[in-house]
Formats: sequence, structure tokens, C-alpha cells
Amino acid sequence: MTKTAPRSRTGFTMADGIQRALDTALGEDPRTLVMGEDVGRLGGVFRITAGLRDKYGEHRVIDSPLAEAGLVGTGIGLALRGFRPIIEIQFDGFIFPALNQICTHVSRMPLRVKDEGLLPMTIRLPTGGRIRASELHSESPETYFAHSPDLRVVSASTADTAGALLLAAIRSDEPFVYLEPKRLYRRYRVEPEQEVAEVDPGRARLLREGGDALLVVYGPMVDIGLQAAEAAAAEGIETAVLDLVSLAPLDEATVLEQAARSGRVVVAAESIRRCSISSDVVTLLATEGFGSLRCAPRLLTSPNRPYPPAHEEDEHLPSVADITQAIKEVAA
Amino acid sequence: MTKTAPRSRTGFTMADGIQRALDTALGEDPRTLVMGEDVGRLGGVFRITAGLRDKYGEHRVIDSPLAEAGLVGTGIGLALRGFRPIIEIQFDGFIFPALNQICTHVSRMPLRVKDEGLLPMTIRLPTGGRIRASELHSESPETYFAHSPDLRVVSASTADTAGALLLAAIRSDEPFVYLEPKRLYRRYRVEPEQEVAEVDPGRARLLREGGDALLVVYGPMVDIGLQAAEAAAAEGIETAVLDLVSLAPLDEATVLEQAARSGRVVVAAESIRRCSISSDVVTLLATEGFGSLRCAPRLLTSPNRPYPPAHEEDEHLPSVADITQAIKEVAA
Amino acid sequence: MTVTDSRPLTDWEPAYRALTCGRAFDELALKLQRQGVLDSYGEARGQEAGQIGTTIDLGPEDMVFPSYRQPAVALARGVPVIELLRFYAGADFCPWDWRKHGFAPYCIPVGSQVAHAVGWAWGTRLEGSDAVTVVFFGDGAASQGEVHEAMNYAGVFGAPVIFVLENNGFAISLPTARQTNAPELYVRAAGYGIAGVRVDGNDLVAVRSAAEEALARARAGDGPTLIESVTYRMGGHTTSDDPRRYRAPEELLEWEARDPVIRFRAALAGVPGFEDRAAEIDREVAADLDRATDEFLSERGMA
Amino acid sequence: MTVTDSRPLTDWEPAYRALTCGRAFDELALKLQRQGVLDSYGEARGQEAGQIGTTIDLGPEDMVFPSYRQPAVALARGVPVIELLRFYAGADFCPWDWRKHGFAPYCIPVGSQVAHAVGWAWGTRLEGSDAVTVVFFGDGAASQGEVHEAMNYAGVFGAPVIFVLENNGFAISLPTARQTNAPELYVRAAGYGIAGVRVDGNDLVAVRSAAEEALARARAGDGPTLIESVTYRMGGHTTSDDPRRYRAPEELLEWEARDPVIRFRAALAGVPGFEDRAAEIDREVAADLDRATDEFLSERGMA
Ligand SMILES: Cc1ncc(C[n+]2csc(CCOP(=O)(O)OP(=O)(O)O)c2C)c(N)n1
Ligand SMILES: Cc1ncc(C[n+]2csc(CCOP(=O)(O)OP(=O)(O)O)c2C)c(N)n1
Ligand SMILES: [Mg+2]
Ligand SMILES: [Mg+2]
Repeated sequence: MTKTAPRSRTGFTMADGIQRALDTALGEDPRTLVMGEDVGRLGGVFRITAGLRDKYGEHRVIDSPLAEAGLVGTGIGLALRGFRPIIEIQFDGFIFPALNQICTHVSRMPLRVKDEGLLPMTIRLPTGGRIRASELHSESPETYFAHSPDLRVVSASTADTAGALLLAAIRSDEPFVYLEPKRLYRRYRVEPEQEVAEVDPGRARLLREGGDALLVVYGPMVDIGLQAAEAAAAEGIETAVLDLVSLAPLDEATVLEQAARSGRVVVAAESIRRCSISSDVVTLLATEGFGSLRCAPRLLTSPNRPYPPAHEEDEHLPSVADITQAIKEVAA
Repeated sequence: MTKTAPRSRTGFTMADGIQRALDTALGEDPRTLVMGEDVGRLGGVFRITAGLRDKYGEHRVIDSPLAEAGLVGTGIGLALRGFRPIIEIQFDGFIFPALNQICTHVSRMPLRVKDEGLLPMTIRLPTGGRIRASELHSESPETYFAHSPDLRVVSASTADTAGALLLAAIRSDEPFVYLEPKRLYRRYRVEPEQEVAEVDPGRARLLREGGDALLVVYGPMVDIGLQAAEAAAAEGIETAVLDLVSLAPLDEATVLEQAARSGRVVVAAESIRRCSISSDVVTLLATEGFGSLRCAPRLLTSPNRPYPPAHEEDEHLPSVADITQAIKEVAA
Repeated sequence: MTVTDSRPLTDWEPAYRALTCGRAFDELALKLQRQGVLDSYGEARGQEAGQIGTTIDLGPEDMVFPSYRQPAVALARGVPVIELLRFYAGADFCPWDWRKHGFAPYCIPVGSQVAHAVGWAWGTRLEGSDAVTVVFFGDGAASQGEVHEAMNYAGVFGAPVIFVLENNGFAISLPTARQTNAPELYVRAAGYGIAGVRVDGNDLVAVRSAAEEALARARAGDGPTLIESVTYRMGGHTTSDDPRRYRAPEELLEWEARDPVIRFRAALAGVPGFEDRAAEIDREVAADLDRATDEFLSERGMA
Repeated sequence: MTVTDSRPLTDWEPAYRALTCGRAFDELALKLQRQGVLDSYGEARGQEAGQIGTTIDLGPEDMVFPSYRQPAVALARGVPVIELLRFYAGADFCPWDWRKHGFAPYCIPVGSQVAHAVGWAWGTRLEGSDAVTVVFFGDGAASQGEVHEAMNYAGVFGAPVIFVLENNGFAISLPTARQTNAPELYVRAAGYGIAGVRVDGNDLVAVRSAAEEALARARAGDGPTLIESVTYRMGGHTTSDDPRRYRAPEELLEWEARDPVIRFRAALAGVPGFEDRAAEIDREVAADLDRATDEFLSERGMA
């Protein structure tokens, strides 16, 4: 694992990996389109699509008007017609205007017409906080997607796999929501030879072995979680760290299997607690893995309050110290 | 309890109770407004607001254009100004266009300006299925609200309390979402003297005692759950039935206390399973009530698929038989 | 306007058949719903001319995105009667082969289908096809933000789409005059830099000629058109509705005098041979519906 | 247009002060952001005349709903400099007393504030007050469905609201010409049956006279007005933006020649005593900002 390794000067970042995946997708299938606000000439506010318009033209890398429902809605029409739109929503907090299209159509139309491959579209969404952004730029809206049936929701977490995960989503004929923890876009670098060529978008990934406890995380909590596991290891507690990767559906078998090893589980996420992915992990353990639990699972999330101003975000989110403490408590 | 009692000819229904609560609210405070699509002249598609426009005038019982974001958005503006809008959304499946206003403003504006009483508004929403309706008329969208911080979400369930619960929501200065299980609007009648005068909108309600198991339900699952409890009783299993009433926040103390009695818990709801209120109930038990659980909690929901055509809805939803069976299993 | 000025009668047969078939289906569905065989039905009576006039000249490669009140168009596009019946019976959300018929699934959240049509049309343009896409929505749906967004997208990308705004006077109970303060809705086209026109939606000939212009514009790559088709919903919103609660009976009488089926028959009356051919078509349509009804009832175990 | 034709100079002092103060704040905020004291700042340079011209004649009982780029208006409405700075520093989502100043919290989801303004204005009308509400949004926000819905509501309910559409040429990187195919945005007013007007947003005098008409209309109970204020965002979208990636430097030069502050000074130049009074005001504004900056920096532990 290179997650917490010192930054390297060569190598590539998560942003690079995502950008390359988009390039590959545009290159391999002329029906693939990249659409979104400012994705063309500007290259997106995070510069993820930089250069793609010049390479593929403005009909394939499309600057959309500022209207998210129209963006997803026209994307649906294009997908029905056989195109494969990859839609960038500019920030997590601006997905809400598109929820009618996502919840009533993207999530239902395939079953409505009994055609699973009806909507080969991917919605990319920068998510998560700790970047001192203004209001509604640090959200974790995964629940809104996960609670919408038949949508597949995955989250990137590491530079070495982000590209392959995105390509798997793009190449799938099912609609995917692909979450990009924006804090991690350029935080870590991995060497080219470390890039993972293929990722199963339905499988959780064990990032660290450890027999004393299991920590379940995803997205922007992955590097934090690995740091907590190291901190716990420094105190002699070996913690396995599982990255969910797929938030909907959950890779239930892997979660249950890993939880059974120690029977001591901590789940941590940036999202608020209520109706969260993390709550579902606990529910899974309680209903299907009850017999293997050796103590109450611990759930660390942000409180059921709106994401606060930048000055207060560190207190709002579970920290490395919080998670380390929880690991120590379950392993005690 | 009169829930499963034979229908009476006198007495009043849940629809009557809700209507009377609206009448009371309009009568007692001139700042209260009723707004929504077709709520005026038509009296609403469920006739809940019938007669109110004639009584209070078209400036207080307002037919809105067909635009849910505009409806909630202008409601916010009116509430800021000091009015107390009660907004009817016509059906559960049509809340999605309003989610941007609800999630980014109703749920955040009070904290944004540090004024808890900023938005004294109530959103009424008919929910739930088993009525052979067309697509998107039988949804259980409570998660979308509950996952939006600082929104209070309650569900009516019985005719004797629906009115008082609504009045409590309307009279509160916090924004409330009030869910109305539409199948129950006119299904049961209670006698006038049974009407409950006051309901605490934050408290779960024990509808039935029983020492062998606890069944946790809300909204449209309440009458079904009571029937299941009776069926189990016929086989000698005494099941306590707890109506959550408040879906966000949960009345955690009562849930934990009731669960601890038998340590054997079934949770049932119409909503899909993923990121659901019911999943949160299980999480609560697993994290805070772990020691008192005597077996794995059972969770009955609809599967993580879109609500199906009318012909298939009975199979989609947990039935009385399913719940009875689960009760027997946990109590075994 | 009379028909024969510009076209031979044979050219009008498809429109006549479609109109007749739409009206007959409406009556059938209403009857079956009253008998309890269908869960619910949204009546289209009175709106058939606007619906057929805007779509009868489409080819198989063209596409229609309906709202939920265009059975006449479904049938004209080849959707079998029994499949439409299965929809209203609550058996299936989209019983028809939408690609084959070029008739998209019905769409329940009002206005949300408009962007799909724009995306589809934009796709045809990216492909270099000259296919045209027609999308239906109502005066009520026109208030939805998503309709605004979709029309603006169409303008920006020059999508070959025809927006058919069926202004039938009501959104359930709300009259158009309280849906918006704008006396005419086609003027919104100017706000998107697209063409717009208002037409008497109960006059099939007038509608068809407006549609021809829009079709030509779209096929030529000159962008979208908004057609406001002014008509009247003669029935209830659906069979669960009771329009007597919100509209005066005289208003209905007025519009019955403008019944689009009667007007189209009148327009054709002078055409030599019309009566005979029409009687034949009427018989064929009736027989077709009878057959489908029998099959449907037996499938439901009711025959 | 010159100012003195219709009004004595004293009448223009508030506008002059507001314009000067807005520009000075913009420069200050930009500097503080570059120093790392503010997280991010959305520049308003070039838009001040449209903003001040539409709001300077409001009274304390009137209300302004901003988007997120109207610091000049906030200051003119009495919001203390330090409170604005706290916002951009990420300390607080709404540091000011929005009711007291009649200046609503900044609103991040573009266009979503427009309905709030309509509801508020509708409320004032229900109360029988003659207060007027002004709401700001951009050419990009104008594409949002919620803006359409809100303007339509305002038309239906005759809400006394002035919609100020600041067409500053860009939504981040997207030029207005690709935001919509409509060459002028004020024409959308007709689609809602409300008044609409287009004005040179860099000419304070012209803006103010358009606003006066809209204000009179609203106070008289004659409904809303859409004012399209044509202007230019001279800075980046925010301090995180790099406009050189998407616009030609010549374009900026062109608009610098139309700088609204310079133009307003020029319009006042012939007024006797103007130079002296202006110099006084300039000094007062600068002193005020200096004081606030010191206080702010010491509160941040940086002074
Ligand atoms: C988003 C949404 N809100 C509410 C409804 C409920 N509803 C169904 S049809 C209708 C009226 C539609 O009026 P209009 O668009 O004029 O079409 P018409 O029914 O007259 O054909 C309403 C309010 C809905 N289907 N979708
Ligand atoms: C719903 C929504 N989508 C996207 C954004 C991100 N965003 C912030 S400002 C902006 C451009 C707004 O342009 P315009 O409305 O013209 O206002 P201006 O910034 O030019 O003042 C965008 C896309 C947002 N804030 N809200
Ligand atoms: Mg209508
Ligand atoms: Mg702009």
C-alpha cells in the first residue's frame, strides 16, 4: 500500500488516473461522451477533463448549460439512443436539482422497460470535505443514490485503482454513480507500475490485514482509516481495513467474512449517520453476522447536522484519533 | 386499540382527523397557509383540504402552479416572512423536484442563520402503497428527508392520533415532514371520544404489549404489524408493537427500552431496505442495545428494486404472513 | 381550412384512421375502467387532432416521447391495443416495444420526459441522421423547471425536436389562466432562441400544417420548434377525477361544439368517396378493438 | 445620460458611496485572499453599477435576496465589513443579521434563492405592506428550472419582486452565448406575463431609472419585473478560477473601457462640488475598510 507513503515526484495522482480513464473511454468507443458544466474549454473546475475537448472535439466533450436536471435528463435521452454519456456534476452539493431525473428515471427506466442495459451512463461526482470549501461543497450524498433502487454506486479511494474503477463503471451497461473524494485528487502519488489494470466494481477491497479488529471505510475515509490502523498498530492492535468500493449494492459476502475474523468491527464515514451506507453495514452485521460479533460494532460518522463552515469541519468529521480510539475500544 | 376493529358507521377516519387539524390550524393562526397543487377548488386529489378554501379564502388555501420546487421554494420565502405554510405534495413520487429546496434550504437554512425557529413550515406527503396505483404513486421516500439533517420527519398511522400529530408539527417552529399513509386515509374509523388530544411528535408509541418479541413499525406498516401480532398471539406468542411515529430523529430511548424487554426484535417497513429508517433501527439496537439482544434482529422491507406495477405490489411488500413468520422465528 | 385543397383523400386516410381509432379507444378504456377491468384511465377525448396532426407525418425512424395521455398516438405508431390495455390495467409499466414503435414509455412525473426527447434528438443529430423527435407535455407540465431546462438545451444544441405543448385548459383542476399569467405559452420559445407557434389544436388540418413546418425545420438542421396546441380536455383528468367540482358544464358544451373528430369529418365531407371509405375504416377500427378486448379479457380471466 | 438633469447631487451621494465602497471591498478581499486570510472570494468588479442601481432606492422595509456576488449591496444595506470578511474566511455561513439589514444569506445553489424572494414578496403583499423585494441571479442561474418556476409563481400571484438577472457574460467559463440560444434574456418575462426590460448594467444612471419604474410597479401592486442588467465579470469566477483559460484578454480590455465606476464618476464630473465631496467619501470608505481589516486580522490572530 502506498496510501500513507511520502509523496513522490514522479508517478500519478487519483486525478491523473481518472483523467486517463476518461481518455481511454473516449478513445475506445466513439459513442462515449463527456458532459458537464465547464468540462470543455476550462477542463472542469478540478481540471479532470483538461485537454479532452481539444483531443475529441466539442461534440464529444460537451460544455453544458448550468442546469443539472437538463444535464442528466438529456444524458438519459442520449443513453436511450445508444450513446454512453459520462456526466460530471460539479460538486456534491449540486446533485439535488438532478435528483428527480436520477430517482425517477435513471434508477427506474431499465426495469420499467425490462432492459437492464438500457442506460449505459456514468455520473461522476466529486464528494467529501476537509478542503475548507464554502457551503454545499463538502457533502457526502451517497445515500440519495444508494436508496434509489437499481443504481450502482461506487467510490474511488486510491490513486492506483481510481482509473480502473471508473473504466469498469463506464464500460458497464448499468447506470453507475462514481464518487470522487475531491480531497484525494492530488494528495497521493503512485508509481506507474503500481496502477491496477482491472477492478471489479462490485467487490470490497482489503487494504490491510489485521486479526484484532476490522475497520470498514470507503472514499474519503480510506486514507484516514489507514492512518488510524497504523496508529492502533503502534499500540499493538492489528486492524484489518476494508474499503467497501461498492456502496450499492454492498459486497455483503466480503464484509461478513472479514467481520467474522475478529468479530470486532468499526465502521467510519464522512456522511451523516442517519440512513447512511455505514448504518447499512452495521445492519448487515447485526442481521446476517450476529453470531460472529464479539462486541457491539462501533459506528463513526458526522453528526446529524448540516456540514458546517470551514472553521468547524475538523470537529464535524471523525478524525484519525476518533477512529483509533474506537478501534482500541472494540479490540479491548 | 381500534386499529383492526370492524369499521364503524359513525366516527371519523384518518382523513377526517387530518382535515380537522388543518381547519384548526387555519382557524387559530392567521399566518397559517395551506398550499399545494389542486388543494383549493378541488380540495386536493384525496379531498383532504375539501371545504377549506371556501372557509378561509383563496389567499390562505392556495392552488399552486404545477411546480414542486417553486411550491417549496416560495413556501420557504413565506416562512422567512413569518407565515406558517402547510404544503401538500400531491404524491410521494412527486417530491423529487422539490428535493433541492428541501435538502439545501429547508434542512439547512435555520442553522445557516443560527435561528432554529426560522422556518415554521410543514410538508404533508401521502405515502405508501397497496392501492393499485400507477407508477410513482406508491413510494416510501422517508429516507430522502431523514438523511437531510435537521428536518423532523413523522408519520401518521392511526385515525385517533393523526390530527394531533399534524397539529404538533404545524405548531412547531421547526420544519416538519408529515407522512400520510394514503391507504389508511379512510380505512378505519374511530369514535369521536377516542381522538387523542395531544401527541408528542418526538415519541414512539407502544400500541400493544407483549413479552415474547418486539415489532417495530411506522406509517402504513402499523395496521399490518398489528395484524401480524394478533396472528402470532393466536399461536401463543405475545408481541409488543412499537409505532416509531418520529422517523427522524428516532426516539432512541424508547426503542432501546422496548427492545430490551424481550431482546427479540423484528423491524418491518414498506420502504426498500438500503439506507432505510428501519436499517437505522437495527443499527441503533446493534450499537447501543447490543447487550440486550438475544438473537439477531430481523428486518423486513421491500427488496432494493423499484416499486412494481399494481399486479405485483403484494409480492413486493412485506405481508402479514411474512411478519408473523419473522416474529415466530425470533421468538423461537 | 379544407383538406382537399392541397392533398388527395388517400393522404388523409391515415389521419382519419388514427383519429377514429384514438377516439374509439378512449371510449373503450373508459368503459373497461367503469367495469373495474382497468385500474385508472386518463381520458384524451378532445385532444386527438393535436396529437395526430403533430405525429402523422413522422416516419418509423422518428421518435415520439409521450406524457401519459396520447393513446391515439401510441396506436397510430403501431402499439397493439392490448398492450395499451395492459398498461392501464396495472400489469406492466411499458408493455410495448418502445424502440420498435418509436413510442417511448409513458412518463409519470410531468415534464420530466422533455429532456429525454432533447437528448435523443441531439443524439440523432450527432449521428448525422435526419430523424425528428416529438415530445408531448401539458400546460401544467410547462410550469416545471425541467421543461425550461430541456427547451434551453434544445436551443443551445440545435436538437431536431418538436415540443408539443398541449394546452388543454387544465392541470387536473387548475385552469391554465391560474397556471401562469402569460396569456399564450408559445411565446416562451423566444426565451430559448427557438421557433414557436400557436395553433388551434382541435383543427387537424391546421395542426398538421404547423407540424409540417416544424418537421421541415428540424430535418433541415434548423433546430427545434415549440407548438402550443390549444385544445380542451373533454373528460376528467383521470377516471378518479370529478371535473364537476371545478368547471362549469357550459364550458364543456362550448368545446363539444368544437370536437376535433367531428370537425375533421366535416372537413373531409366534400371529398368524393369519403363517406364509403370512412365507413369501412370505422368498421375496421371497431373490429380491431373488439378483438383486442376479447383477448385482453380472456387473459384477465374475465371472458 | 447625465445625472444632474433630474436630481441634485446629494441624491447621488449614497450611490457614489456604495459604488466606491463595493469596489474598494472587492480590492481588499482579493488582497486578503491572496494573503491566505480568506478561503476564497468571488469577484464582483465591473458589476457594481447594476447592483447598486437596482437597490439604492430601496428602504429599510424592503428586502434583497443576493446570489453570492453582491458585496457592494450588502455593504450598502449596512452589513458591516467585518461580517462580510468572516463569511469569505469560512467562519460563518451568514455572519450578518439578515433581517435587520434586509439582506438575505448568500445562496450557494445557483437560482434556488429566486423562489425565496418570490415567497417573501408574496408574503409582504398578503400583509398589505408595500415593501418590495429584489433578487439577484446570473445568466447561468437563469438556465436553472427553479428560476423558471419562481418567475412563473411571481406572475401568477402578482408578487412585488424585481428579478435582477446580472448577465455578466459568463457562468464560470461558459459564455452566455452558449448558455442559451436566446440573444436576450429579458424576453423570458413575456413567458410569465410579467414586465421585462434590458439595461446597460454598467451605466448606473440607466439602471437606476429602470429600477425606479420596476419599483413603482411593484409598490403599486402591479406585479414583478425582470431586469436584465448587461454587464461583465471583470475578475475570475472566484479566486480559484483562471479566466485566461477561456477568454481573450482583448475582451477584458474592452470592458475595462466601460468600467461602471469610472463611468459614474464621469457622469458626475460636471456637478459643482463633486470632486471635493467625492474625495471626502473616498477617504471615509478607505478608513472604514482599514478599521474593519485591522479588527478582522486581530480576531484571526494575525495582527
Ligand atoms: C412532478 C409531478 N407532479 C405532480 C404530478 C401529479 N399530476 C399528474 S397529471 C397532473 C396535471 C398535469 O397537467 P398538464 O401538464 O396540463 O397535463 P394534462 O393532464 O392536462 O394532460 C398532475 C398535477 C405528477 N404526475 N408529476
Ligand atoms: C445548482 C448549482 N450548480 C452548480 C453550481 C456551481 N457554480 C457556482 S457559480 C456557477 C456559475 C454561475 O453563473 P451565473 O449564474 O452566471 O452567476 P455569476 O457567477 O456569473 O455571477 C456555477 C456553475 C452551483 N453553485 N449551483
Ligand atoms: Mg393540461
Ligand atoms: Mg454570469
